[in-house]
Amino acid sequence: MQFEASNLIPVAPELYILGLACLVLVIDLFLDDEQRIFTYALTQVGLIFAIFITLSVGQTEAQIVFDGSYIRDGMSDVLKVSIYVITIGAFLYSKEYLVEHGLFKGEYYVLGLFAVLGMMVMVSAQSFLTAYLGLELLSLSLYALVAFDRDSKAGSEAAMKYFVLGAIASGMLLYGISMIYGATGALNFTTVTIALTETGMEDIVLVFGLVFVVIGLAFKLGAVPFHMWIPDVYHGAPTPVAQFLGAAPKIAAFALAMRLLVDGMMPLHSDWQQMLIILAILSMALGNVVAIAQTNIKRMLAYSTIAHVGFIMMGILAGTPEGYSASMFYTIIYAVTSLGAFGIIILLSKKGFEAENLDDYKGLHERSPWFAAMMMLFMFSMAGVPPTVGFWAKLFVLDAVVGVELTWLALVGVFFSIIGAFYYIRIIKLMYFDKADNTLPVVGNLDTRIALSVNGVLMLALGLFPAALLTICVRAIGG
Amino acid sequence: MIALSDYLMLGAILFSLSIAGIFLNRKNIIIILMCVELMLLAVNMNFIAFSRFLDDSAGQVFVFFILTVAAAEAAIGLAILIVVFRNRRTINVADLDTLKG
Amino acid sequence: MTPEKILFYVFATILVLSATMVITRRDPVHSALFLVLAFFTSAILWMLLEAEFLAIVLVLVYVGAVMVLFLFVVMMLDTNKAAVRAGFVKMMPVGLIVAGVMAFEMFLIVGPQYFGLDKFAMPAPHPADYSNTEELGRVLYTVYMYPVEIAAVILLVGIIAAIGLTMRKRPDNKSLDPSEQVKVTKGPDRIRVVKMASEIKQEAK
Amino acid sequence: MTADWPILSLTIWLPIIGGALLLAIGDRCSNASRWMALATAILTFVISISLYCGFDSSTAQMQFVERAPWIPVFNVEYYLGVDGISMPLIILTTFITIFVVIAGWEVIQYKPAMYMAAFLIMEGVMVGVFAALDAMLFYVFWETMLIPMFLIIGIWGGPNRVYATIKFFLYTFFGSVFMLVALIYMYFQSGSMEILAFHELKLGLTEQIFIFIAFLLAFAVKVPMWPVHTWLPDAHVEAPTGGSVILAAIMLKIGGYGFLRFSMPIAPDASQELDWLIIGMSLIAVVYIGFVALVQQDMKKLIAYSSIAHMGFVTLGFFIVFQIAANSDASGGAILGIEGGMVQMVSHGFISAAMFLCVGVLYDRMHSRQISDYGGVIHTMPVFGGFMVFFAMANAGLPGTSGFVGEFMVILASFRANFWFAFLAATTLIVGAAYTLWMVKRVIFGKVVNDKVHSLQDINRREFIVLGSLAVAVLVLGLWPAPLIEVMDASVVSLLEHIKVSKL
Repeated sequence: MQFEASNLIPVAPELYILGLACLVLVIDLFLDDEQRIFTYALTQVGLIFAIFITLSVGQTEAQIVFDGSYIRDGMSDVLKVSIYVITIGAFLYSKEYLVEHGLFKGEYYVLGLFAVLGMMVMVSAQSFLTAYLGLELLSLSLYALVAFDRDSKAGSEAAMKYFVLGAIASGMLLYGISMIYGATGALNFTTVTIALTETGMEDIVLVFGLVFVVIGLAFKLGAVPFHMWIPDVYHGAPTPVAQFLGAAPKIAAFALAMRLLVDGMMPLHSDWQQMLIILAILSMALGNVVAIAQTNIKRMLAYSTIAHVGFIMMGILAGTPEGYSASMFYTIIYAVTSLGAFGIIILLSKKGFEAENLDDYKGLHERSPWFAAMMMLFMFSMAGVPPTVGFWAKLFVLDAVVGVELTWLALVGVFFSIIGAFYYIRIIKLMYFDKADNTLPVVGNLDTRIALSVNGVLMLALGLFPAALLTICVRAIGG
Repeated sequence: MIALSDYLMLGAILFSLSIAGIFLNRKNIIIILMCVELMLLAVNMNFIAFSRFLDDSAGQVFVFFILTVAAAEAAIGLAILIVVFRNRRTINVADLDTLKG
Repeated sequence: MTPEKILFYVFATILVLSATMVITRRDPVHSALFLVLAFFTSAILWMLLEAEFLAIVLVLVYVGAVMVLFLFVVMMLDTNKAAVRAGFVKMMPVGLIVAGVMAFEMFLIVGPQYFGLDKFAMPAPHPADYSNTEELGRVLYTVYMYPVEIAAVILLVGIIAAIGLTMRKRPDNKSLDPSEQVKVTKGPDRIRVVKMASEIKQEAK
Repeated sequence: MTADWPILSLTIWLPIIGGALLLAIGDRCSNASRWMALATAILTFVISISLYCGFDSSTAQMQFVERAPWIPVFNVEYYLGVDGISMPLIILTTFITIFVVIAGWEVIQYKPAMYMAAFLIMEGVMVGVFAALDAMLFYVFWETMLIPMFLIIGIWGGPNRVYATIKFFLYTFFGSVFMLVALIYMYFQSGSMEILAFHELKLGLTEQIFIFIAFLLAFAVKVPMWPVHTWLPDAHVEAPTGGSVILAAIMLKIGGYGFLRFSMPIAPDASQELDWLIIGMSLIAVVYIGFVALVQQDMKKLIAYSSIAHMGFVTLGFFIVFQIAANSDASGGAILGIEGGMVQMVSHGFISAAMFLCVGVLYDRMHSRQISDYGGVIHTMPVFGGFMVFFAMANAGLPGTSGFVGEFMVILASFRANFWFAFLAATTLIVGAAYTLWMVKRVIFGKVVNDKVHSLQDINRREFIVLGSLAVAVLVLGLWPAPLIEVMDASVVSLLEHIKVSKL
């Protein structure tokens, strides 16, 4: 291969984020604790700038560079921009919390930026190798972030569980990849797809490899029965980390599933469709049912994530462009919603007090009508009640599923979302119908309050005008 | 002649042993981490065998990267283990029960 | 039985046995040492597959660095062996059944039916002047340039994370800081010049 | 002039925006917020009146149509329009809302601005349900309606409000999501989300039956039909007076409207096949629930059960047409059935609202809904007693009141189908008279039972205006129902023509 400088243009966003992370790393060394705010500001400004870079290198047609390791297409552009936006939001919410809990350190932002880089690599992966490396870059950064509060027993324990299960999942994924490689002789998705259509290889070997790949993916997505780590990690990790972890990596996990299953192994669609159907039903069932029993809101949101993952998989398994764009829409909306829900937890948590029990939300309406209303919007959006945007997300996925003659699956999906509605409206019940245990006013920094307000109003605004974002998703997939 | 299937079966045995090890040593994180290394070894065995029999260097390159990542992973895993130990003075999984819900 | 085949079976047996020991030993140190043995035998098997470079890397990187790190941690963290063994016997049947079933199913797939010599013939050995290292090196820095860069970032993250998680300034640290020592100036840091009268007058009696 | 203005959009969005403004102002100046709510409600009513004035009753076409693309990728449009079936219901909604606002004037002291805002938003959303001609738009309004009602019952309701409101929410949510799947399914069959396109859609009998059952789940819960009615008594008892009024007067009608707009025209053959089911459930509601009402000790519960029985008439009137069509070709009876159901819906809107307001008047003074706590109210509250007796008569179907017209038309239609249906339906006139009048007797007449009743104040001017206006409405509709029947005639005839044609 001849080196061409023009190859670097599509990867400009990755190069930029890498440079930014290194810059933040080095500059942070020279700052005192009082000047740490500068690290934060640099990270945020840098991420905003990344949006423009990504948009400016974006084109309509897909570009594959580095001998088929890297792809830049509509989907990768949209997903990268949403990853930046969600990361900016997560950093915005987390600042106050980190300062109060003595966690306001440069490494937080450095690791966060490396996680973003890992997600970008996943989003743009065009071979099993890059997909794996991006996944590991993301996972390693996240393991460290979960253990970031070094003096927290729960945090380190969660990190340990996350690490062990994550490593096992990587092993499974790799074993699957090795079988696919053996059967097709290639690592690069384009070649693999060609080989899969032409190969005379026995189908069972491919399915065997596929099983391991899907198990690995299910681990990373957090689908039942490979979900054990999610509640513990959400519960144990520092709240801002749980917030970040629950939002942005979902987008990357969606991208990984798309790249591996759709770009890489579309000829095996009927096989992985069966597997995803089982995983999706189990996830929706277990996630929604077990969430009802939770008394800790972080664990409840963890189980709700599992249920939402089931819905995301329903869109992918449809195997049509409508399904992919519906899933993409769903993932982005879910990420934004869960960002806001965790934002409320962060807002209410103060030094030495985590607002993580459901009872802490009693009478929030009395203490702060505005933020109670925001939380209500997040909850209704997660439950999929119009006019919030969560409804459209569910609708488009259901639509895609009905479109491939799986109406029964759509019925299963709506059935479990009714069960899900129960625990979401329980939060609303606590906030609005119960008396507050304490009547302290809710205080928070101006930036957190503005971010939360924008986030909440977005639920409603996107619910009334979902067309723009949906069109973007449809174009990203189709174009 | 040694057939490809011989290597693959060897890999399969190693993989199964590592899974069994994870099951058996659920209480001991250090051994679980070693089992993960064993699992990666099984994967590497597969890749190298395929690479040889397909006469394609991509498999070996993949192994190279797996080794690199595994090194970084081991570093982070052991660092987390030390953090856990500092906080709780134990790495016995049965004692890690803060997170129950 | 060709010599190759004998080599393969001997080392494969050692590999499987040492892997078994890894998961059944009571003492983590023993497990780690058996893992080292497993890596060594694997390296030899990889030699048989003409992957010399990786065989060496496995010994250097894995045995030389990673396993040493493991041993380090095992020694550092004094674990209660009895406690960590609890449940081992209880889990034994389950573990064996899972592993047995899994291995059996995997054999059905990866066995000679699909991957026998009739399906994949042994390729001709490489010529004597063939260099596996050169071959890998050439593609690593051309075709796989992008993954190499990512791998570098992953290692960087490993460093940052490991340092960030474990390094801490102890308040009771008694170590010396040479840079501080060098910085001392002759003036007020080291000696204090006390002005005093040259002679103390004797009180006249 | 009327053609130029987007009247439907105004009717929908004016109260919603007014409600949002009220929320923004909050309770800093609660009196101003009350006046603002009232002004918004009256203005909305005035605007909606122009729907009636500009309505062309000679055609079954959709009128006041507004169309704009909403989600182009998905063919979802912002598509509004009314015909003779939906227009009266819209005016009923805007009319009743005014009284709900007035009824909550003094009683609601806890966060009045939010209370008023919830009702105004609710009003806009309900009008949206009636006006939507795009299935997705309909569904969005339909579900959104749950949110304000959920909060109204939960925040301002009685002691057991949390249980009642969650039950209400989950029941209705459960019913409606299956309708959503049916809508999506039809979208794939027709490629469009227009309700009118669904009407023309050719569907096989099995498909129709599945779709019909999906719709039935949604609408039967809303109406509510036996056996999925159990949420209603709970919700009514716990809801504040305004909530009960809206629930009984309008939300129940949305279920009936759904049958006319969706189930019957989209799945006529399935409706034909399954009409025995609906008729059976309606008759059980009419007869059995009537007896259940008889034994109630709680006034609100009694009226709630009476609502279920009266709504049974509505569904009976709608589905009897398939029996009539089977018996003879005369469409006269069929028209009578549907129009009777419609008149019953509007009339029940007035009467149930008035009955709940009456109970509200008593409850505000005595803080009890138990019949046994009352007696001899007429001695201390003569004017109120008069109103209560009048509305009770109307509820029992006294000729001359609106309650009589609808029931009479439905019973007449039933005779064309089957004597026994008519007989069973007619028994309700007796049972209905029994439970309503018995309640009135115990509450209003007799001796003054206790000191509390003795010290009651008669209704004030505000309450008089509310009850008086409703009484006029009940009388006018009872004596001269022609205007209402005229506007819906063309639409009902066209609906009947449509459902007679098999889609198979």
